[in-house]
Amino acid sequence: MIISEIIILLSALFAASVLLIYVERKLIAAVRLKKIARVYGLMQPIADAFKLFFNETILPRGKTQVAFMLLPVLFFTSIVACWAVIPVDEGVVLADINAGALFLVAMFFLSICLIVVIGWASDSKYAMFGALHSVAMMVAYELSAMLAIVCVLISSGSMRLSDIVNAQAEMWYCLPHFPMFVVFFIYALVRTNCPPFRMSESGNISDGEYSIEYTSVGYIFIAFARYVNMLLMSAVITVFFLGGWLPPFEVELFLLIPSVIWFGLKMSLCLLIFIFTKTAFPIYRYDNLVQFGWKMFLPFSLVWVIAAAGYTLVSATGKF
Amino acid sequence: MLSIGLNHYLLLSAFLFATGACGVFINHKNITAMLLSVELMLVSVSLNLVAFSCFHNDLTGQVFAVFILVAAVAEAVVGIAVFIIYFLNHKSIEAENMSGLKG
Amino acid sequence: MNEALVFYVLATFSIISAVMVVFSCAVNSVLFLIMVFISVSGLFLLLGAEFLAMMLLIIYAGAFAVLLLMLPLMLNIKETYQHTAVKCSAFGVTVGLLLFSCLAFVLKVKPQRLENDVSLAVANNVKALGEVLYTDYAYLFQLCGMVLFVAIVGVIMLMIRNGMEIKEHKIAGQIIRSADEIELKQLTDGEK
Amino acid sequence: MVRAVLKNSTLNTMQQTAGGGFFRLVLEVDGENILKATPHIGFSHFGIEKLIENKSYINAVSLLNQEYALVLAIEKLLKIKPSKRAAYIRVLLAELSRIMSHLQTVVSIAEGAGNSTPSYYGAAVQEKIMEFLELAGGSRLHANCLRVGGVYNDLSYGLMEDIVKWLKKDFLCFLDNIDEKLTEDRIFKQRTVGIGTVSSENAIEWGFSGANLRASGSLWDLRKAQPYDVYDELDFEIPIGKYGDCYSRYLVRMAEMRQSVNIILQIIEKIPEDFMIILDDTVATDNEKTVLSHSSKNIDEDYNVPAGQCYESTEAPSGEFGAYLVSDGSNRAYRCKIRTPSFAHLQAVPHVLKGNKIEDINTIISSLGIEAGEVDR
Repeated sequence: MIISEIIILLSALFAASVLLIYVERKLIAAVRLKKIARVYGLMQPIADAFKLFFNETILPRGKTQVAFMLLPVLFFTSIVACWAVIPVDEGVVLADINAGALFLVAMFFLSICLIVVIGWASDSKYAMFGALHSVAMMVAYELSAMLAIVCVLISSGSMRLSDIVNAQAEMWYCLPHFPMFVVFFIYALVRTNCPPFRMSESGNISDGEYSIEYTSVGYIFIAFARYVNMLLMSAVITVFFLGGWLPPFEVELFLLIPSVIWFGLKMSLCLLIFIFTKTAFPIYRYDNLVQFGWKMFLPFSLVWVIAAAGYTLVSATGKF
Repeated sequence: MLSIGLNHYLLLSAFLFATGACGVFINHKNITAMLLSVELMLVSVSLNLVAFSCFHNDLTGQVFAVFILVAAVAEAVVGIAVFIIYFLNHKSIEAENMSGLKG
Repeated sequence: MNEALVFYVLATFSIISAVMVVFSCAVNSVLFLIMVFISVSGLFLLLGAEFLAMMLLIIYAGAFAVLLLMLPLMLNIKETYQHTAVKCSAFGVTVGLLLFSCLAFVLKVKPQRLENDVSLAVANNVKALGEVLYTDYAYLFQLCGMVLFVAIVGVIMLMIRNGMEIKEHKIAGQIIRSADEIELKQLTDGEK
Repeated sequence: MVRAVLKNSTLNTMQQTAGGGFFRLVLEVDGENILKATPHIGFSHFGIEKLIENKSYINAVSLLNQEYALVLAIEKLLKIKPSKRAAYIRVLLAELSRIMSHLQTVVSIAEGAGNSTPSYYGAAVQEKIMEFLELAGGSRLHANCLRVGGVYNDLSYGLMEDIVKWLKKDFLCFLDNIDEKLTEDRIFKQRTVGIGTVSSENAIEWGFSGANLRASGSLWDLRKAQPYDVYDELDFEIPIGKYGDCYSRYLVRMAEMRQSVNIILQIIEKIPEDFMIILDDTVATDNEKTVLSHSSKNIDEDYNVPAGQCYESTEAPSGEFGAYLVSDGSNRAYRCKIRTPSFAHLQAVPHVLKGNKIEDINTIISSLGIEAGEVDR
């Protein structure tokens, strides 16, 4: 039973990320006035996949070969594992555990740790450099993003994700917690490597992402993990701030539309913003980014957490 | 054997603790390995506490496990910072050479 | 039955990893330590301590392991001196064995009076833990915060170093600059 | 933390320059900061000077602006001057390729700052300019239209009108768009303002020229200072920057593109309606009226250049481009030395990069307009 559910989840993720790759290419090409290859550019992802499959696998020479081969799979797993607790509809979730939000956070941290290890296992100065960069950036925003989640938890009073969604029936949390919504959205941009919050693609050495040493299947896993991560972050934003599967208003017409569709619509809205930021903005420099995370976002989210907790306390007890 | 009792957890935690203690002696020249071994011992202690708390239906054990977590992290972070400073100044962090830290 | 199976798997996993932590070199031992953390957090889940399990993953495997990983990576520690002294490893193993046998012996002789099979304390572990933590142990909890705060300040103080020749930029100044600094000039005959 | 790891570790990188050439950049970094940067050149060295010395004069073909100085030098040795119309056509094509080059630099600054979208738009514009050059000279990249004593051919019918129409309608609109999206962009400013500053004195000491020198605040332009061809008949202004950082260099290039448009529009008005391209008597043939046969004659038949030496320099897009020519009276140069601006700019790279962040390398190098192919020659 559980195995069939896992298979369904995995194949849905696979289909969604293939679709995402295609749509991303189309949109970026449209923005950049690029010509699309024949058959609406459909053959290009397939050709890319073939090319990657038949690439020669290049392994580092040192002692890290086993880790090098194993890590992309682990990285992919750590991101896919998050999907286990994400409810796409009332009851449509692999495991609706009590501490769902905590589980998500744990998996976020685990994937960060894995990035460092990937940088190490690549046995190359440049991969290591890229890994340290990515990790330093993610950690700088991680804490404030976690505080944003804490705000949501305070308001909803539960760590179960489906409870959090149901608690937003009256008002989505992106309205009362708007600054935290922004903070979390930027964190999502950082995690999904979208400008203006990421390493550039511009042939610079420091962009050297952690995955530069990977070819063939290892790279496929990492690249897929990236797209699944984009899907995941948009789903997490939807669950925490955009009211999950709930329609925006309790109008008859809106209620007619299945709630899964609402979830998908909100997710694709986030994804669209992710994709368009890729083309629209220059990229902040690394040190500006990290300073921004630690010096602005962290104190601000701390203050917001205290304010949210105070408000919840006052409204619950009715006195100061 | 089929039902898992408190004893099993305690044995496991004892083993982890012993391994940690063992590691401190074996890697007595390598200060990072010593730090890792100490972390291992701390984890075994919190496993112990959590096992007790669950089998006795008392949350105090878990509360103290939280405190152990805090202490471990604070200790390790400061320790790592000291190592790095020491490395930058002395170009090595072998425990044997660290006599300079004496008063 | 299922629970026992999970326990044994996780226990074996953690034991092997723990041994490898001690007997392998720099980065590998950190990786094995992470494996120990993961398996122990699985054991915590088995015990019903959800909150601690997640915290162990978040704090140890996420934040702390990243730090530990960076240590050997950054410092380029030479690993030549490891495992050279057979004498001390023999000593270490002896100490470990002694310690383990003592602990095991204590377990053996002490009757298990306290044991009962209520493995799940409360339905919502996080909530229950929070209620205890914020009432009975509120001051201790505050103290924990203080400890962490002092650690943060201490680490930052330790790591601040200056004397580097770095070009600093004031962001406000950068943004104020406008595009009309460009002057259009004619080259006069005198300057030719 | 990061500081400790990469303490003085050396990174060995291939730095891609704006146009696609490569040079090797060995970096000594301390964490994020560059302690020392050493450019190693020679990856795209093909010995153009020796090639020129071993071929007859007419076989030296290069990019238009680079060809210009050589052509002027040979003309000076031959003591000939192109006809008015040919000179105007030369200036027009030179300004068109200046626009192309500046555009490349501007979009690669944007790309160094992390936004690669402008380069796609820039590529479309460049393609259009290359079409014009192709119509003028017959080949796209190496617009092979400058000749000693004139140009390859007269501009084809209606080409000038097309150029004017395109410049007025599309190109200025494109520049406004870039201004709107990039110049006032907050992040772009944060990536360029105050980065890679070169003071006016340093710029002169390091032998800067062209837009980089002007961005540091020095008023210098060869087109005005020692006008060649018909630049003295044209009325244009020299944009001067203030601070000498990446942003100033970017702004100066943007302003120069507008000035180039201005120049081209003037050329279109002033150009004489005289279809002949007249060579001086020394190389002229009988039938001066027919341009086509004239140029083919020219190609078939090598010409000897009187012995002597001279140095001629032009204001190429990236700076002063000079050709020093020694002739021994035969049909090939005895010695040809080419002075490229990028080579002079490259020597400033270690000084400019020092103390900056690794991520700024791309912005700085592309804002200096350094071209690996031009450095190596």
